[in-house]
Amino acid sequence: MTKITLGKGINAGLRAAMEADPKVVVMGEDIGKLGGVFRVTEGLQKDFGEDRVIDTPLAESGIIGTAVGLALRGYRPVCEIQFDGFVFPAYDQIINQVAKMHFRSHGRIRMPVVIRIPYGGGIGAVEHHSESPETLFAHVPGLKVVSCGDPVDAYWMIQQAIATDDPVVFFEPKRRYHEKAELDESVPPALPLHQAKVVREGTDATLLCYGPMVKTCLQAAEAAVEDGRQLEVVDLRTISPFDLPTIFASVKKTRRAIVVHEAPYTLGPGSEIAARVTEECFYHLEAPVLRVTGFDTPYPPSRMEEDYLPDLDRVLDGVDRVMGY
Amino acid sequence: MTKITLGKGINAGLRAAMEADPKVVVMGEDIGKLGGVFRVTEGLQKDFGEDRVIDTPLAESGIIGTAVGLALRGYRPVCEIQFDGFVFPAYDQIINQVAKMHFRSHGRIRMPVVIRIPYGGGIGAVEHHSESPETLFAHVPGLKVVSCGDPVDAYWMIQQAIATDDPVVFFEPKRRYHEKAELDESVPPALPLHQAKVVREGTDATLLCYGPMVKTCLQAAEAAVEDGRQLEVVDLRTISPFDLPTIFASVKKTRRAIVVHEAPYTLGPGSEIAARVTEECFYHLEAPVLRVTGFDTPYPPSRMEEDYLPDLDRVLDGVDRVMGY
Amino acid sequence: MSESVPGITPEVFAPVEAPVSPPQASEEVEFVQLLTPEGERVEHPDYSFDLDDEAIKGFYRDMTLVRRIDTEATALQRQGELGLWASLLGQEAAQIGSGRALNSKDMVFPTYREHGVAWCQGVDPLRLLGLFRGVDQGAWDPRENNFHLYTIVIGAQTLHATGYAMGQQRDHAIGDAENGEATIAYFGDGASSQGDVNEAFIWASVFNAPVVFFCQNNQWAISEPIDRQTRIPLYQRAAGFGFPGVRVDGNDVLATYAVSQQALSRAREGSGPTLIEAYTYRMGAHTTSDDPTKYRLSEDLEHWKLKDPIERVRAYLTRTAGVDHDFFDQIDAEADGVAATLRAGCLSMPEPELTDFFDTVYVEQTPQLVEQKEQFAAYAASFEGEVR
Amino acid sequence: MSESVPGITPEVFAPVEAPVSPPQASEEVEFVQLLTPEGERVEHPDYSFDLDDEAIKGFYRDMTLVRRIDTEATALQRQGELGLWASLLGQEAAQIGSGRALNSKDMVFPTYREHGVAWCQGVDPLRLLGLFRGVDQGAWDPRENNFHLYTIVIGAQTLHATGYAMGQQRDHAIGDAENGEATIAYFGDGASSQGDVNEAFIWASVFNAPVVFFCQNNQWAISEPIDRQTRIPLYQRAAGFGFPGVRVDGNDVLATYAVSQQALSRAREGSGPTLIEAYTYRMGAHTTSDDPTKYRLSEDLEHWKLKDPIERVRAYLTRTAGVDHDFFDQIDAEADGVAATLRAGCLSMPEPELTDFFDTVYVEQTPQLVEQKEQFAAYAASFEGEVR
Ligand SMILES: Cc1ncc(C[n+]2csc(CCOP(=O)(O)OP(=O)(O)O)c2C)c(N)n1
Ligand SMILES: Cc1ncc(C[n+]2csc(CCOP(=O)(O)OP(=O)(O)O)c2C)c(N)n1
Ligand SMILES: [Mg+2]
Ligand SMILES: [Mg+2]
Repeated sequence: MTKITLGKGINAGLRAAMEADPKVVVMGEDIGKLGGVFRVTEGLQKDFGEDRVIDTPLAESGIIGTAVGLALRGYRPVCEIQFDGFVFPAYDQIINQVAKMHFRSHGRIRMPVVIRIPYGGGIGAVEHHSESPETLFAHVPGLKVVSCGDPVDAYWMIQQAIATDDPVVFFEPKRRYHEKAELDESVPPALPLHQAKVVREGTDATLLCYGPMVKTCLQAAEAAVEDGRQLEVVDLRTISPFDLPTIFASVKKTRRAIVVHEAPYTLGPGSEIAARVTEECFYHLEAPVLRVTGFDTPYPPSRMEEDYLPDLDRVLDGVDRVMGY
Repeated sequence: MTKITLGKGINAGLRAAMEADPKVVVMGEDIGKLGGVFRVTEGLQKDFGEDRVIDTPLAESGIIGTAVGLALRGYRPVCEIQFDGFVFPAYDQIINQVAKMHFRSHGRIRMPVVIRIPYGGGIGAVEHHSESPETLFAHVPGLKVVSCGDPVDAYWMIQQAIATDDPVVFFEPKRRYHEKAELDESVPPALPLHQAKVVREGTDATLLCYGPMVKTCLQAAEAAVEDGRQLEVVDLRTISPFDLPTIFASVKKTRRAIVVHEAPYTLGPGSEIAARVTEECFYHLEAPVLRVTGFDTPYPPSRMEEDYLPDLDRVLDGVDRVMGY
Repeated sequence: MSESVPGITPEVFAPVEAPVSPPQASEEVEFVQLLTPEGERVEHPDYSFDLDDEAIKGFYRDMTLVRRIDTEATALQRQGELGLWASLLGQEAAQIGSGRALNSKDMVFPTYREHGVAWCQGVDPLRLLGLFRGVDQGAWDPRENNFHLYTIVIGAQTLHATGYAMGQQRDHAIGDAENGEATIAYFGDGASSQGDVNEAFIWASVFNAPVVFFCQNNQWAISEPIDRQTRIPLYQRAAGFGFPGVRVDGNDVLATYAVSQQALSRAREGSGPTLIEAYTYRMGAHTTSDDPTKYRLSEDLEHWKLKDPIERVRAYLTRTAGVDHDFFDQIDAEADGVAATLRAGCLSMPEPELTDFFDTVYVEQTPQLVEQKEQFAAYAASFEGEVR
Repeated sequence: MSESVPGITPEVFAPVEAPVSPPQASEEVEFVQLLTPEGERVEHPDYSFDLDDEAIKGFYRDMTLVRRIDTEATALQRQGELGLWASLLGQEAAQIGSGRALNSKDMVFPTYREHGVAWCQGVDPLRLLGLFRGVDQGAWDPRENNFHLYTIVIGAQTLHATGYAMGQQRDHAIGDAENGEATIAYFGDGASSQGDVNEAFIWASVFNAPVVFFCQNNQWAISEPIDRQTRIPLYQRAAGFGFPGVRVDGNDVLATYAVSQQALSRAREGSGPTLIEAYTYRMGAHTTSDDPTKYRLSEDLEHWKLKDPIERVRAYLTRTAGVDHDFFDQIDAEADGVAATLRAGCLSMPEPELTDFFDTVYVEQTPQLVEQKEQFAAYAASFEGEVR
């Protein structure tokens, strides 16, 4: 058992993956000596060399485009995008190449590329450093999209993402990098990569969340007890594909659901979940699926992010609304 | 009254906008002498000169990035992206610059940029030439997204898009470029840009569609009469923002709705519409909002596109399902 | 370059210091040439052609066959058997010269027009048609032929090539000119404007990757002439990134072979990237959907016809190498055979089924796609027997 | 460049023909210099400084004040008043020299570090702080100061600048070196690798746009040294695109002025783009969040301290121009005043309200955002009086 943070969990997971498979290479801006701006790759270049931990020129399309070539050569590149807002210069390579190569080749080519993106707000940063663009990947066939909500998942999920032969966009909740937990590396991961987990059981309504919002929702569920409400909290973990059976089972039980994410409301992941849950649980629902999310504005200057981001109170307000039907 | 095609409608609309305002410039690949690969800009360079109808180097990020600069200088650039699948090299400039400039400047700067994208399938083309990426723009705060479904709308909507001071992504249903209609330029446009229109009245269920699917849904509604069903067809016209009042009014009347689009299912525009309609019309709905859409695969080789794309039969199949609740 | 922004009064454009006018087809262009349009061998101080006449006969055969394949594919498109075709007409020497300079371990990243290079790599021409017929998106195995799938998004493959070359470095697969491996990336003059291509130059240079950038400057990017992309010769771009660039007569198969050979050797040895600009001309339309009469003069075409890549080799073989009619007749007969096989193969290509395409989105299939596939299959089955 | 891919056995990397090692700080670097680190005036065949000592005193004042502003902002960050600060320390000469070469109608597109250029354009330094404090994203009007908003996405502004310059062409606003307009785009050495920057070079060259690309090569892109971006001097990049490039001593304000002046004149006259590489050094951390001890040696810093841009002007003014202590004391006092005003302004910046930010997403507001705004306002009001 070791005490790790979420950031260190990913670091340890990367290290384990690199030790297990010499074809795993890590690439990105400032990931070498500096260990990345969040220190997630700290120590890796020292131990695995500049050949496997590659400080790249400053160009995201180049990072992903060369990763495609390395993957075609049999490597398993793990690319770091420094912040959420800087993935877009690479978007064409991700959407048109990484996502489609397996399909284009009718299954002959595999693209085991992991794209790590520290995402979300709450760290007081300037523009482009606090965004939640997961819809822009989850809508795209050919990509898988996941996000870890706690340090133990961070450790295992990054390894599972690297091990899969499909491309995975791996969203890291940057403001949770310092969350701590106990990790026992000898216990195999409890769940496969694309399965959601019920992190708190409840009966009155289900909070569906992932990444940075898992902690927020757990706190909200704790607080709701005072109001006599037992909320179930589901950490989705996988955004593409969604683990629908787990979601449906919980909602059929509680008959009410709220999706919570930092991403903007319109066409955020919550829209798909709401639509699916409604279709599948139409006769079970006591209320429409509600959403507590970021607003449909660009991410605001950081002095306002507390108001922009869903927090305990906004979640509880959503619970009030959903219970009001 | 003149008979025009949808493609000629846009051409005429561009011409009218350029005549009305010398600050309107048109830019893109092959739009000059060739008149664009779909001839939508035919004749414009001859009449307005190479200064206002600019054949650009072959680089989409450059097209949008320089359009931003031209807009900052007081111009109103209309950019042509040759095909849907080629917009992604420009995605960063669209998402991070075009969409956010007004917000970033707290309203001081305006970005009257129109991005024209011929989109959708059905023309037997090779990869990247048949996609429907509207979600990837409609999810982004700061952009407006529209699509025209008939020649008369094509003529007016392009002018309205150019006239607005917000950036507009203008999706042109390429397989409908040759659809014909009568246009009377002297009659002002019936609707503002961001309003949906009921193109066929009905009572049993509402088909919500836009762009290339308007014609398909109208045909389906016609065919449904044989089954004794009166379908209402709403041409959304605007995808961001949605015209929710028109949508809600129709669904509250018919109590059943199907969203039809070519874009993939998961997180397609239909997901948001389904979620909103459910929330607003919860007690009116006889059935969940269903979706008839492209599948969650990359666009397939064209010999299969007839099966991939929603057609009359798939829409009617959806109608059967929604009536079955 | 006042012509580039007409409508702006010319006097505000003083002449710039850097050279501006792209070379005109009618002017003499500086490039490496080893065989003149008239079929005469010439020498070049830095590049020599060291193969014998048998090899040249081989090149003749290659060029003739790929041109025949190309013609047949165009015909198939006209007859509705293909949705589209991108012709290589006029670019045979650029493709065969560079393609034949490849070793068996070198890797190729093509655009959508490299039918000649595909031929050199042993890709069955029939396999090229699927993409254009709309039944697949490239039905060859890139690993079998060391020939990657066609890439339609302009320039994207140059980064793939560079990454692949970085993989060759990491595999210690470079070392000497014979046994080392190299990667070659093809792209067009238009592509040179894409950010990706320039990033590939940077990557290749910074990591000294074993990659050859082979630009076929066929003077046109659909309707846009080369001066929309650059105001100086394209090969000079490389110098700005710190690696060598060279312009070769792209219609001279001996020269494209020699220049490619040298660049590939440099790469295999570990001396890093080279940019080759093969100066050529797109004799046909951009694709079968295009109408070049809208934007270019027929005189240009006539001018370039005199520089035909195949004719000059035939002239050389006839006049200098003493090759007789039999040889040419035999190749023509072979070409007819190849074309007939191609046509027959095209006509008998199996029709694809959408249901087969749900399983190759992911390696590890998702429950959602299984469901969509099943629903679609059930739906399609409900029409069985009916004509939809 | 075997050092760039360590771990690969060196013998597979034969030396490349093109130059490989980027100049080291300790080596002598070729550039335009008009004032040595010791404060001595030197002449250059192509560039001359034609202003008098009063102007040099002005530059001294500018540099001193912006350094003081920078120091104060760093202090404010340390005290929690700013979330972040990107220091210009060491780059004052590059920014003031180029900034003072601008005419009133020239337009500037900065990155996030051009506080010195902002100063030259008359932007109130307090306005720069909002972005870093997290209350706004740049609270100046770009049109008032001809100084665009800071752009954080690396390189994106170079295309904006080029488009703006194309607008200047279309407005017939170029013509002669005095009355014509030009645009200047600032960017870093790291940015030179972005596709956008290279596309901007292509656009500017093809359209001969009146834009000056001003690259502050401060040797670092966060933790990455310049050899991660290029293996030859950056200014040479321009030649590959067909326009002039020049490297200037970025710590020499006379030289950066003279070189910028000439490039801007060329642009204003209609002679097209120039790339200027101002060879300088980032004396501080990348931003206040950065820890440079992780990746660079303190010796380097010591070496560069000897080339300080302000010290050499002070030496010149004292030794050659006979400026006495009073002048320097007066500037120091002025700097303290500017700093105090800045600090006071920062501390009294109004706290922004999220409700004000729903109305500037669009010019024509959407019903959805009105609804979200109203809901949020009602929700926020429900906490009135409570401490959330
Ligand atoms: C990113 C992107 N933008 C636009 C297109 C459409 N398009 C296809 S080919 C072409 C011209 C390419 O010219 P060039 O690079 O010179 O190659 P050539 O066709 O002449 O061989 C264009 C604009 C595309 N395929 N990809
Ligand atoms: C597209 C993009 N990728 C990554 C970043 C993160 N980032 C901010 S500054 C920087 C380094 C920039 O280096 P350089 O261009 O040399 O400018 P300098 O900071 O040295 O002035 C990086 C990688 C960014 N802002 N934008
Ligand atoms: Mg070309
Ligand atoms: Mg730098």
